[in-house]
Amino acid sequence: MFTRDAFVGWLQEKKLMGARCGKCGQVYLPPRPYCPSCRSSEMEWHELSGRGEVAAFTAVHVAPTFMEKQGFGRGKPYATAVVRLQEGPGISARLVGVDAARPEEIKVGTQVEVDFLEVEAEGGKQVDLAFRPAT
Amino acid sequence: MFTRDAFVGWLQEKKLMGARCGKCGQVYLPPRPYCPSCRSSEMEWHELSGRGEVAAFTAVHVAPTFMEKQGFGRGKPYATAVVRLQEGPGISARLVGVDAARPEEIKVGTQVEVDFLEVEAEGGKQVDLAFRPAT
Amino acid sequence: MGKLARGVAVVGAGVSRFGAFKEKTSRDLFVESFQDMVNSVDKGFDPGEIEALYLGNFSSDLFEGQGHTAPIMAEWAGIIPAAATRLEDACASGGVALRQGILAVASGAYDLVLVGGVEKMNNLPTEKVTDTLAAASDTLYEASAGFTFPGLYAAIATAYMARYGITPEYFMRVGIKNHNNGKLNPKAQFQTTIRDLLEGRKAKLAAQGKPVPDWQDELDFLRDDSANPVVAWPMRLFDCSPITDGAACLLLVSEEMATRFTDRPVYIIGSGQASDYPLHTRSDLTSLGSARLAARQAYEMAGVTPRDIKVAEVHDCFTVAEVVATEDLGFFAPGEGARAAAEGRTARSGDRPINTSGGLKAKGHPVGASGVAQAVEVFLQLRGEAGARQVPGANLGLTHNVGATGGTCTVHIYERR
Amino acid sequence: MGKLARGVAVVGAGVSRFGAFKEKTSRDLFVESFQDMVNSVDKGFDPGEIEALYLGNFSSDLFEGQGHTAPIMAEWAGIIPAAATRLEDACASGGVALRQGILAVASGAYDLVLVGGVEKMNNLPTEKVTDTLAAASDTLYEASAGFTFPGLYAAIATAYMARYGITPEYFMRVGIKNHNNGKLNPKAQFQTTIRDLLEGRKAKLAAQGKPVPDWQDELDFLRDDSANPVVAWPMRLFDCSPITDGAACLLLVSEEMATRFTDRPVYIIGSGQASDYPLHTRSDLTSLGSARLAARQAYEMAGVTPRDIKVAEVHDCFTVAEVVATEDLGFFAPGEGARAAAEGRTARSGDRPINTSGGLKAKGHPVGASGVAQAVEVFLQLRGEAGARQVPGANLGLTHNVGATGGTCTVHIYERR
Ligand SMILES: [Zn+2]
Ligand SMILES: [Zn+2]
Repeated sequence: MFTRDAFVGWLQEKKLMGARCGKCGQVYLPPRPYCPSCRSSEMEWHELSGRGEVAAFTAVHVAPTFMEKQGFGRGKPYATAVVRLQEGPGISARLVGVDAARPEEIKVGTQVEVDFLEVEAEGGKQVDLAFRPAT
Repeated sequence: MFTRDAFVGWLQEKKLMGARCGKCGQVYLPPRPYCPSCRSSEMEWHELSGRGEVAAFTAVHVAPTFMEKQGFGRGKPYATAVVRLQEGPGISARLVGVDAARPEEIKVGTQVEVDFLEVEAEGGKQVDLAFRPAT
Repeated sequence: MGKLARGVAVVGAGVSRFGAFKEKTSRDLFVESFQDMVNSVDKGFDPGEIEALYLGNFSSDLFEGQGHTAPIMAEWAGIIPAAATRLEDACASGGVALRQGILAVASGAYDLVLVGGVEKMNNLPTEKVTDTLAAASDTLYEASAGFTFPGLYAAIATAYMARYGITPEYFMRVGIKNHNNGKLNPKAQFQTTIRDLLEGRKAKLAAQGKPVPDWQDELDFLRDDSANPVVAWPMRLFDCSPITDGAACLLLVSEEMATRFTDRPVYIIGSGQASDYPLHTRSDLTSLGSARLAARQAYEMAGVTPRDIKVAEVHDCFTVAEVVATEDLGFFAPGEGARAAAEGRTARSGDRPINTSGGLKAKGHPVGASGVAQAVEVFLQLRGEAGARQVPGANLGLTHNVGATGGTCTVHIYERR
Repeated sequence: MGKLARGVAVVGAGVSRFGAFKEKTSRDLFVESFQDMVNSVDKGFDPGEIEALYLGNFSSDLFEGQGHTAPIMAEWAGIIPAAATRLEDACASGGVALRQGILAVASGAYDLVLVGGVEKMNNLPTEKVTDTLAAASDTLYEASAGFTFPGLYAAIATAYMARYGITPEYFMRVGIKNHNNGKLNPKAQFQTTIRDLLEGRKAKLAAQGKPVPDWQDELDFLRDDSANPVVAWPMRLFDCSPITDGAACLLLVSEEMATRFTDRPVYIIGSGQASDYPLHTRSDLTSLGSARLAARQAYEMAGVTPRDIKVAEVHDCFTVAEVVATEDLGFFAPGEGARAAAEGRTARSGDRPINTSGGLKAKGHPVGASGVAQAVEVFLQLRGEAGARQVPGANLGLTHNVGATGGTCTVHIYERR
C-alpha cells in the first residue's frame, strides 16, 4: 500500500522512498497508489538519492502547535523548504544546517542532501524528513 | 443583540426569553435578529410562559463528551425533548422529572413546564434549559 | 424549479470497499472508487478529459484535520487542473455534489464531470465521532440540549410511534431487511444477516461453555439489551448505520455524448433539493418537509409518479429514517411505511424494493460518500449489473439523500431507455 | 469550457462589517450581510422568492464546531425551504459558491439565487487559527513539514525574489497601498493607513515618555522587527491578512429578468475555475497555474483582454500573492508585478487599480466570505457606488479568488452595460 503511513514507516528506517510506476517508470514523491500518467496502479517502492536543491524556503516565527511543542516559535524560528530532487519530483521538508534566524543568508538553489531528523513527538521519538546543505 | 450569548445570559437569570418582532408580532424561540415573516429587524425580548408539551423525546445512552462529563452515558441515560410551547414556537431542551431508564413510560403530549437546571460545566456552574412534567 | 437546458447521463460508476480501514486515508479510498469507475466505462475514455470534480464530503476537517479536500482528490486521481469543488450538506453532501454536477453539465460549462464522495471516519474514537456527527445538527440549540445525532432520529421515532401507534419492532424489521440485502453486496461493510449474527453469537457462547440465550428469531435478538444495546431510545445499535470509511464516483456527461462512452447510459431525468428547519421549529415531526419538496421537484421534472419507480435507495441512517422516507417519497401513505416494511413489501422480493445495496445500515455510511454510492447502486440495478441482489426489470430508479434530520434533502430519478 | 446556456446578472450585493466580533456567530454575520443585500436591490423584491443559497464557508466545523451551515444560514435569512448548499475550497470557498450560483442559474434550474459567504474566525485563539488555516494545505505532506499557511506564501516569495532579484520592500508597498484603500472603506476591518499607524505609535511612545523610533516613512516602520515582526520570512505581520469575522451576499438572477430588480444590473460575462498541485509538485513557484488557467477561461468567455479591465479585486491573503496575481491575470509581465506595485500603478490613481476595497489585507479576510465580498466591491465600483474609493468610469471589473496556495482559483469578469 503506497500510503502516508507506509512512507512514514520508511522514514523511521531512514529511507526516502517514493513510488515508481511499474508500467511507465514515472517516479512519485510523495508516493501514491495510482499513476496519473499512464493510469496504472502497478506501483513499486523506489529509493531516492536524497540529493536535490532548494526551490523555495521560509523561516517560520509563528509556529504551528506541534512545532511549538518542539520548542520553536517567536524568538526561535525554524526553516522549512520545498526541495526539488535530482530525480525530478519535489517534496516539502525541514531545512537544517542553516541559520533560520538569518534567512537572508539562505539561498534558493542551494544544493542539499537528505537528513533524517530525530525529534520528540507526541507519540514518542520519531524520524522527520529534512534536508541540509550538501557537503 | 438577539444572539445565542444573550439567550444564554437570560437563562443564567432563569428566564426563558424569545424575540418578538416589533412590526408583525411573531414570537421566535430561539431568538433571532431578523424576522423572516415581515423582513423586519425590530426585535424585542419577550419572556415565554415556559408551559408547553412534549412533541418528541429520547433517552440518550451513548452521550456526547460534554454530557459524559456530567456523569451520563451507558448505564445512566438522560432524557431530552423537543417541546412545543403554548405560544407556538418550539425548542430543544433537557427533560427532567422523568425516568430516562424507563422511556416507555414517557409520553409524547405530556404537559411540561420550564425548569432551569444548575449544572457543573467546563467554565464552572451554569444554568441549562430544561422542562419537567407540569404540576 | 425550471427546466434544465440540456440532459445529463451517467456513463460510469464506482465504489470503494466500505468498512473500517486503519491505514487508508481519504485519498486512498477515493482513488479506489475512481479506478472502479474508470473500469466501468464500457467503451473506455481518457480520465484526463474530465473537466471538473464535484466532491461530497461532510467533514474531512474534523475527521482528518484536512480541509480543501477537493483538489487533493483531483490530484490523487490525476485530473489536475480540472476545477475541483467540495460540497457539504452533512450526510447529504454526496447528493448535493451529484446535483451540482448535473447543473454544471446542464449549464453548458462542462461536458464531462466527475462526481465523487468520500469520508474517512475511523480515525477518531467513537466518542469523537458522536461529537462530530452532532456538528451536523444545530450545535447552538440542538446539540447543546444533549441531542446526539441518533437522539434526533430517536425523537422522530417517538413522534411517529405516538402518532401511528406502532412499536420499535417495526423499525427493527428495516434493519433485518437491509442486512439481508447487504449480505449480497461484495462492497458492503456488513455482509451478514442478523440471523447470521444471532447464530454466530449463539455458537460462540456455546463454545465458551456460557449460557446460550433463547433467541427464537431476529426480533428476540434485537430486543435483547445485551445483544442490541440502546443508543438513544427507541434507536438501538442495529437501528443505526455504522461508522464507515468509503468513497464513490460517478461519471456524468451531457446527454448527446453519452453513447460515446457506453451503449447503456443511465439518464438522470429528475433532480430536486430543499432545506428545512431544525426539528424544534417544525410543525410535523413524522415527515421531512425537505424530502417531500425535493421529491415533488424530481417527480415533476421526470414526469413520473412514485408508482413508476422500480428500485430506490433511500437514506436509512437510522431505521426510522427509511420508514419516513418511503412515505415522504409517496411510496406509502403516512403511517403505512412501518407496516409496509413489516409486511416485506420493501424487501428485494416485495412490490417496492428499497435499499437493495444494504442501505446505509448494512452497506455502511461514509457520510459524504453515501449520496453518491446510492446512485452507484441504482446505476448497477438499471443496467442489470447488481448480481445476486438484482431486481428484475428495473428500468426506473430513485435516490433519496438526507442531510442531518432533513436540514437538506436531495432526490434524483434515473432511467434506462 | 463550453458556452453558458443563458446569461446571469448581479442585482443586489451586501456585506457585513468586517472585524473581530466576540458576540456574533456566523448566523448573525450572515443576516447582517443579507439585509445589506436586500436593501441594495433598487426596485425591491420578496426574499421569499429566492430558490437556492450557495454558501461559501471554509470551516465552520473547525472554527465554531458547526457543520451543515448552509441550511442554518437559510433559516436565519428566512428563505427555507430554498435549496441550501455549502461550498468549500479553502479561501476560494466564496469564489466557487459564486461560480456554482452562476452555473445553477445558467442551467435553467433556478432564476433567483442567493450567493453567500461567511466565516467566523475569532472564536479561536491565534495559535489554533494558525493550525486551522494549515488544514487548507496538504496536511500529510506540507503542514507536516512545518509549513504554516503564511510559510507557504513566504516560500513563494523567496522563489519570486530569487528569480526576479527583488527585496521584501516591494511586497511591503502592496500592504501600504491596500491600507490606503481600506481607510476609505466603511466596512473594512482596518480603516487606517500604515502612515496613521506609524504616527499613532510615535505619539503613544512620546506620551509615555519612551524613546521614539526614527521612522522616516512607512518602509522604515515596516522594516522594524518590533513594529512589524516576522511571521514567516520574508512575510511580516503587515504582509499578512488579518483574522476576520464577516459575511457577504450577492443576488443573482437570469439575465432576462434582471431589469425587474434594477435598471443598473451588473452582468457576469466571464467565469473560470481550475485546480493545481501542492507547491512541491509544481515546476514554477512564481506563478499559480490555476490562476492562469481560470483567467484564460474567464477572458475567453467574456471576450475581453486584461487591458480592458478597469478595476480588479485580487486575492492578497499575503502581499506576495497580490504581486503574483497581477502577473497571472495578465496585467503585468512575469517579474513586473512587484515593480508595478512599487511604482504606484496599482493604486487607486494608477493605470491599473487593484483592491480598491482595501483587499484582504485591510478590508479583512473572513476566508469563506472573501470571494463573495470581492464581487460586492466590483458591484459597487461598476455602479459608481464606491464612495471615496470610486474609480471613475469603471465599467469592466474582475475578481480573483485563491484557495490555499492555488490548489483552487476562480476568476470572474463583470460588466456594466
Ligand atoms: Zn505510469
Ligand atoms: Zn415580523
